[in-house]
Amino acid sequence: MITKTVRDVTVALQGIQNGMTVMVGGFGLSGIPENAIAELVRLGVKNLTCISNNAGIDDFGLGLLLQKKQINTMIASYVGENALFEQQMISGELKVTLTPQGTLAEKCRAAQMGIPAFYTPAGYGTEVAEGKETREFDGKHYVLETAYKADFALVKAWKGDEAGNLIFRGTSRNFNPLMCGAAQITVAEVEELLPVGALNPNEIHIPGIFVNRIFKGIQFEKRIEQRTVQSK
Amino acid sequence: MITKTVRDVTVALQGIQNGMTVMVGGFGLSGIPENAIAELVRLGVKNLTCISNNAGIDDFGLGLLLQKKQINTMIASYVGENALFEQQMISGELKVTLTPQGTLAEKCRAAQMGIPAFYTPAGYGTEVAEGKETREFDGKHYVLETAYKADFALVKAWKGDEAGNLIFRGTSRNFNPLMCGAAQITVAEVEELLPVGALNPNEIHIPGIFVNRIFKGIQFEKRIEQRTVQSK
Amino acid sequence: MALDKNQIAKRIAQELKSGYYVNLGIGIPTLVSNYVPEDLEVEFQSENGILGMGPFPFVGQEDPDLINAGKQTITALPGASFFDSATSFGMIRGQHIDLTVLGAMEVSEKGDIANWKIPGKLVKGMGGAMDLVASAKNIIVAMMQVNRSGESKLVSHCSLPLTGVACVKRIVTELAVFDIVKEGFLLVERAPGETIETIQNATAGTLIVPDQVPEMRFSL
Amino acid sequence: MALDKNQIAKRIAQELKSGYYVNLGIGIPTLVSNYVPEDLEVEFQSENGILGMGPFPFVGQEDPDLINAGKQTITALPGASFFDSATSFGMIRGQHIDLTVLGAMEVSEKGDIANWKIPGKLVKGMGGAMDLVASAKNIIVAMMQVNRSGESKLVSHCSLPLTGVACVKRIVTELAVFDIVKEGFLLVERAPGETIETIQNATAGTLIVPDQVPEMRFSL
Repeated sequence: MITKTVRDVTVALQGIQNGMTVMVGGFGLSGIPENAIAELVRLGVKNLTCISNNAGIDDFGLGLLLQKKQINTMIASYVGENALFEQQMISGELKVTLTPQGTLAEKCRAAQMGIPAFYTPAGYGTEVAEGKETREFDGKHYVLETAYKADFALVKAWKGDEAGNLIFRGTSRNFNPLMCGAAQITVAEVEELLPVGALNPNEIHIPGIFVNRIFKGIQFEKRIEQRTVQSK
Repeated sequence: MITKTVRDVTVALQGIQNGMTVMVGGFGLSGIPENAIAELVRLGVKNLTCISNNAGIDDFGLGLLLQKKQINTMIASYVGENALFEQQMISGELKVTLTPQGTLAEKCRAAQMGIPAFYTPAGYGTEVAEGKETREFDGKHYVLETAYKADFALVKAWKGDEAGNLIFRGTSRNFNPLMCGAAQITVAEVEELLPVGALNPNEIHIPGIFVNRIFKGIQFEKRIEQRTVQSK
Repeated sequence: MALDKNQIAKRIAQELKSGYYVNLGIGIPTLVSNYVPEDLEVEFQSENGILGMGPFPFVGQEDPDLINAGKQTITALPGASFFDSATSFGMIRGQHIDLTVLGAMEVSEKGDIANWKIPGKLVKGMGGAMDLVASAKNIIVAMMQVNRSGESKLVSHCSLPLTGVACVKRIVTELAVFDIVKEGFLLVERAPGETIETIQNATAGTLIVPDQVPEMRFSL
Repeated sequence: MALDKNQIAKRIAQELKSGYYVNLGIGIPTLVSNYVPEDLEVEFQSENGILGMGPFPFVGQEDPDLINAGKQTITALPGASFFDSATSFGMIRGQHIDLTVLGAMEVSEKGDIANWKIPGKLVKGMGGAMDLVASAKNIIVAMMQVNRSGESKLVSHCSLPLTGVACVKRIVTELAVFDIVKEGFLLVERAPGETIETIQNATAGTLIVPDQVPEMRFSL
């Protein structure tokens, strides 16, 4: 078995540099790679292009990188919960490319699976389709979208094994599996890192071949963005 | 919860007619929908177009439909284990479209996921690409392939619940999950049919939304094509 | 009398049929889940990766790994499943979702919808809205018919950047139910007590008024 | 002396490096798994949906739900995973597989390969071969250099229908190891005792013979 374990987040992010394109898993604050984001802040790498569905909130998630002005370009589908983001976008410090969420997901999967381009109906007839090829299939209009390219993919899983196999939990799965193998180097942080053989091969969401480095995260705050409850 | 349970295979295949296009799961004889195939033989529907990776063997799997000359057109990647198939192809009774295996898988998934077309490198420069659009992305050549359309998808899973959620086992998974929802009507036969709530939502391979009818198969012979062993 | 948001949601709930998989947008659409008749088999999808979404959790049972597309803590019903975002939008793009309910800033008489961007104001992003409107078989817009400046949101042509083209099938507002037909907005039902004139005045696009326009009925 | 099939496999096993994910075709390639040095971390993928494929099962432990792409019963090693065929070919197409070893009927001096169809004979299909050759970073062909009619399978241009274009990197036959370079087949190693002349006679395409052509070495 090919082992992917690295000692800690510092080893896991070796090679990350200014100007790189980094995919970051998670939806809102759920399933974000908290340990890797903290390390990016510590390293102070700049001019990053981040591909992530959201941009965190002011003081958590990718918001921590925005505070330090480490992100140059943000590719996301929704960035609405972040005042810092707003300031930097208005001031022109931050470039933003908004992408429909399903297109964003499929562009990651396309990179992972070696599909260079595909057609999707999302955005046809809107400014998202401007400058892109459109085409009719069976009377319906579609837009040609290409796979993302990235240097690093930073994902978070629930359980993993030393072979890099991953299992996600609940809706914290979201974009994480799709980014595995979609970049040159995929780094997975997990809550539980298990020996090879501990996971049922039938229950693995992402085979280890899509993961280059895996480590056990030392801190998972798992902050809740909208705590909604019902009374008994 | 939306329930998908039907009493038996006869109800499950209601509406299947001569001349329809039917996707059939399985790789070799592993993971084939044995009960649905037996019912197709019993019904005697003719002129079927079958989309399946293989065509069974002479006396099992899709070979049973070939015996009765029920298949008009076969779309597959490999059909090498079947003398009947050979005869019918040579005599011109059976039309055959050979498709690279990965392309076949992705064309099913494209139908399932509402992607009308995608680019793949498989078959570029070969007769598979004849008459198809080809295109260069980043200096590499690709072929445009379109999604399959089918009337029925017949799949086999290990466990399922009444909401149509499916879990496959081992390498009998293969094409089965990709055909779910890729046809107008998806029929799943399972070894174990469980009440809603019995499956862990984190371990479900195919959500019930992709399945229209589910039933517990009454017979699973699960024949082995190449019994290879080592001595202790 | 104009409906309130809950009544709009209640009216939309009448569109549900047994066997429907439903995606509800943020705002009024979310309220629809409160009015599902008990005897209907309906499942709610949230595009961040759950089918079989249940109500909010009880206090103390919130799970950060279990949220909806509005980032709210939720629960999973028996029979639920979790999946990645590509599979989730595959359900949407592949037309496996039977009904999508979402809000809008403008709807045109051709069924175009604008609900993601106001030029000159902060752009938050389209999220999953463009995928939803481009793909859904059946899209109902739930919204107030007039914006805060008193302008009708039912227009001839959208002035705001589009989210999708010729996709809306039905609109439910505080005043009425409209279907998009070839000629424009077909008035299907009036809110209880609302006059055709009030509805006409609140509709900037072409309104088609049939001879008979029944009032909405609420069983609850 | 010409190698037998096991020796060809043994020579190819020398190409394995620690960390390699490997897909082995049917025939001689399958034998490669018998010669993996113990200290190497290597995983075998079978394209029907397993990573971490192990040896054949013991008698009585055959599982119809656990086969390889040759439809043979196999086992799964600790750390293995199962997945669907789209994911499997995603691994291949996405170049996550480090080495593909497969057989061929013909290889051209441009690296074209033909291995799926003989016109006029029964066509069994390409299976996964076209995906593999179109996608793999590193393709090694394992084959006998001369066919049963005594004709060389290393040709200028393939006469058979192609499986893939300009994709083969290296060829190991009973006589030699060749790399595909711009000018043609570069002779890299000779089988023990084989002369340049024998190899030249068995090569129909352009052969490039460097000054020094070492013999293969087998440590076992």
